[in-house]
Amino acid sequence: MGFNIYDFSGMTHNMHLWFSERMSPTATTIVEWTIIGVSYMLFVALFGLFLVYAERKVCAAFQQRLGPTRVGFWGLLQTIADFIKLLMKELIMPKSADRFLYNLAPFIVMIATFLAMAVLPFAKGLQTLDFDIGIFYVTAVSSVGVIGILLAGWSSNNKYSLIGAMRSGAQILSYELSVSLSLVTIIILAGSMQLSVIVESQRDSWFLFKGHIPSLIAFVIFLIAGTAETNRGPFDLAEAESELTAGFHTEYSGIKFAFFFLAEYINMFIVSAMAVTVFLGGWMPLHFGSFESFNVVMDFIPPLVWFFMKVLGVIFLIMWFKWTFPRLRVDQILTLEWKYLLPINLINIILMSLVVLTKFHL
Amino acid sequence: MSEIKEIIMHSDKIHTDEYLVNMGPQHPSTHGVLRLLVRLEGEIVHNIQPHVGYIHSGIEKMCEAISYPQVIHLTDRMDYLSAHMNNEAVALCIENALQVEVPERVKYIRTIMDELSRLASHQLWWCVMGMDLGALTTFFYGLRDREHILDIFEETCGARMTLNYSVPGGVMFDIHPNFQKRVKDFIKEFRKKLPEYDELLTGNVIFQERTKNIGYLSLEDAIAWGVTGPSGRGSGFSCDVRKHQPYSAYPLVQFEEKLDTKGDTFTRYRLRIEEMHESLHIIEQLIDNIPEGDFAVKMKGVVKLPEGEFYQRVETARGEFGVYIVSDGKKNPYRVKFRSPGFSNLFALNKMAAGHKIADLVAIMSTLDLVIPDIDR
Amino acid sequence: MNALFQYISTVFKGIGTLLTGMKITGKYVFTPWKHVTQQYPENRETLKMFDRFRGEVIMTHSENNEHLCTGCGICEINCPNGSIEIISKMELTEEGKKKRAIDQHIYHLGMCTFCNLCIKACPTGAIVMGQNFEHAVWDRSKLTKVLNQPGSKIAQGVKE
Amino acid sequence: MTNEELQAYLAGEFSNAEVKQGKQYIEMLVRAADLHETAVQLKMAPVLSFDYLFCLSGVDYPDTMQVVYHLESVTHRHIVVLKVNTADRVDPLLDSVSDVWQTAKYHEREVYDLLGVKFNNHKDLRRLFLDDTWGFPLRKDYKDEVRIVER
Repeated sequence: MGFNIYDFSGMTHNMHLWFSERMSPTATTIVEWTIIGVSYMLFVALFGLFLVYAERKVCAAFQQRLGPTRVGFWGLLQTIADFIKLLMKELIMPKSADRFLYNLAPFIVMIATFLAMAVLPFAKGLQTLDFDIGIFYVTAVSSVGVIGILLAGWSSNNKYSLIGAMRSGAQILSYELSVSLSLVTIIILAGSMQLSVIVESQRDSWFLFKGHIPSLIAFVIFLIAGTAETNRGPFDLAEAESELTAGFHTEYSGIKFAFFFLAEYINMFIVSAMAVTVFLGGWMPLHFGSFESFNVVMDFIPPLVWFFMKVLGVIFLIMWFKWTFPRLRVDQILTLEWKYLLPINLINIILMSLVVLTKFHL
Repeated sequence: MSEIKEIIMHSDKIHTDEYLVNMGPQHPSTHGVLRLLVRLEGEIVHNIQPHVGYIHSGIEKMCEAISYPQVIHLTDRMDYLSAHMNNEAVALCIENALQVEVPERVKYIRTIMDELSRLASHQLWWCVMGMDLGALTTFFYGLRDREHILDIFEETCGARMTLNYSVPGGVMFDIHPNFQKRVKDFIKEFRKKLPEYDELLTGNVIFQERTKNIGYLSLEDAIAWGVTGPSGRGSGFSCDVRKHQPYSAYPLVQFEEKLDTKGDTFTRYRLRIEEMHESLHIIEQLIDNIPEGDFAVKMKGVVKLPEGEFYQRVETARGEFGVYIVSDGKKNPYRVKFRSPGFSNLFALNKMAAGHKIADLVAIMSTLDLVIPDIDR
Repeated sequence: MNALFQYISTVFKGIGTLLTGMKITGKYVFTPWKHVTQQYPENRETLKMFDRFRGEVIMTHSENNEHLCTGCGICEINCPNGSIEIISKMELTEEGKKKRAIDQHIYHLGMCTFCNLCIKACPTGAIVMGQNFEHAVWDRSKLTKVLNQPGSKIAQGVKE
Repeated sequence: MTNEELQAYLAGEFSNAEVKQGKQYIEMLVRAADLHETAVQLKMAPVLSFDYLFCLSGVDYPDTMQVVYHLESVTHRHIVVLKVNTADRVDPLLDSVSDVWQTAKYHEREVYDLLGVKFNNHKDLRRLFLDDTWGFPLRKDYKDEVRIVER
């Protein structure tokens, strides 16, 4: 079992062989699934907690504050303490809520999040599923989450929740379009929907630079629409706390609330990871055509570090949006999508096709 | 329940698409314990019924049992953001009744304090306005700058919000030796920070879209509903008491009454920002010229007003504040009535917000700048 | 064509204003050492309230355990919410005359609104405002205080 | 119009009313029956046009309830204080002016809530701050042994 921080495919292959030698094929599959499942759950829990901490620190810095400082060094244990508190809290259910749907909703949101994580390439060979329709799969499963939000809003038997859920439904259905179309722009450039292929073809230059202006526009649109997809930043109408107290999760408490909360942060990670994979070269290091020595130094940094550095950069950008802009109104959010993002996106696809047809990108 | 039945009975016909939402008494954007019974169709607001009284503390009844200097200290607790203006209103009313001429120095100090209170109140309003619209960072920038004013208050008056600084015949203490320097430092600092407010929020395209052409209030409605302060002036209602019935040192300073006729949320917002500039301008004119003299005239130990009725209007940060004192010659007032600006402003909300969306209702409520104890008293 | 031009300029103007806003917040996020937070229990040593700060009513005592209070009760009359109660006693002076003196100056901190009216009214300047602001206690009865120290006397030469 | 002219004009126009110069403003005491008509005239007459009601207060006098209307004209900038006494102190009744000045709608509700003055033709006369079981706290004979501590 060789361990290579630059290429994980050998390691995973050896692991598979090691299990196959000792067990029946069925048992191997089950063991491998378990390992993958546990590692994803650990990742989601730990990275989610880290993101919550990061958000609080970053938001504090934006607001000239210090953020959490009491629990642990620099408040590092703050989110863990919060999480323990949430675990111990009583689960309250409204009297006339729809019991089954009310309990189901947080799991649907969480499942959608886990499904989308399956295809993300963290590093070379560190990818659970490598579909040839990877991008299509991500856009498909990430919109399942809205069903959970709608269920939560409907089953809570609360008017604020219902308004929030309806807003969220309208919003995510429209912005799904922009996300997909901006990804289509890049699919035209890459010629494949398989995420590993997309990353591999950015070896010499990232698509953000390769595709000239069309891919820059697509990147901006993806960031806007992606922020909207995660119900964050200026698009947090579904839980607009000054209007709807807490929107769709008003009636949720304890660990069920934590599920929604965690899902929001992990969704932010997924959107950032998609942006990184598709536009910023995934785990590929930054290369400049002729600076050989520079490229060698960049190659020395492991791909996993590259990936997370880029992801955290994009997450910081998304946080920057949230802590600067006022919230949009529900009709404006649809105006922005249908009158601005969609037409620009369609023109952008034509531009990108022209770029590809004229081989301008090579 | 009976209220809901009543509303259904009052409406012209039963709308099956409509539903009622109770915004408050515990709701993040009602800024206290205000309850709005909102009739909605989808996202559209059809009718708003404000229900007040959740923090009614019977100040008017209490005033009938206490002496005049003690009445002043209770007014701190109504509109706690413009506490000094409320103090001053009662103090001026007593001085008028007793025909006491206060020294020039007192007038200057009071006017500077007024404008500082107005600035502090508008800063808090600005941060809350941003927060209601979802821009949470504004909250901390506003409070950061307000802290300087509160420090000035604390150094001179001993308290940060419930100042109780005006007393019949003058002010409670002379200004602190550091006062002038601190105020000048603050003005210098805040002149730099005010453009940031504009860049962060006013110019923002989302903010403009959210506020322009929303919550229109016509001039006729503003007058009929008695909407005063920047909210009324946004509709073109010239209602600045500082201009029309000047008191303290306002006759001596140059300032503009900011008026606009557009009457929408953005205009009300912009006027408040401009008022901050004006307030800085007023303070700048006065701060270097505070005349020497006593900070209070000697009053009798027990203040007794002559028999009769006295009324005093002042301009607080929210609008026109009035004190109506009926005296029967004893040491405590026979009847005190406070005309609070928030009370009149709140009930014009239905006029402005009907037909708009819930998000607009929140924005409109923010520009009315409500302080709930001011409404309930 | 004009409409198209307008459309494009709206988009760019909008993005421009958004970037202006991000510039302001960005300015602060990259200078995190300029934060305005005060870390309260840690800065207890350096935290000094202004000398006029109205924290609580205290009675000053000299080193001989003498105060200036004559027990006249003016502060009690001036207090708007009855937080001061004066319990006076009759004392024999050296000449053998009966004289009113303070027995207990009771101060209910829990009812006080820190309006400064008692201090302003006090004819001898016996009570002043203290700068202490950490008033939290576990038991509400602890908020009722006796301001004159046990065994204290009125200073010589203080007249009503 | 100067203050004296206004006083003379008001005295001439409203013969049933008692017009005098008060300590600060011109005061005008009208009979309860004339209240609504006077209010309409004060607002509608172009030379008067008292369109801004800035304060409406009720006062409990030993033998009567008085409701005081502070009026200002936005165009002419003159002020008049309109006063009206009710016939009965215990069960006072007046005409509503909420159709003349909209803001009176809620001010009258406040007066009703705290003093028990009922207003005819008021569309929505309910308690404002307190609930229905309370007495009228601003009346001088209001007793509340639990909440009011006499010193």
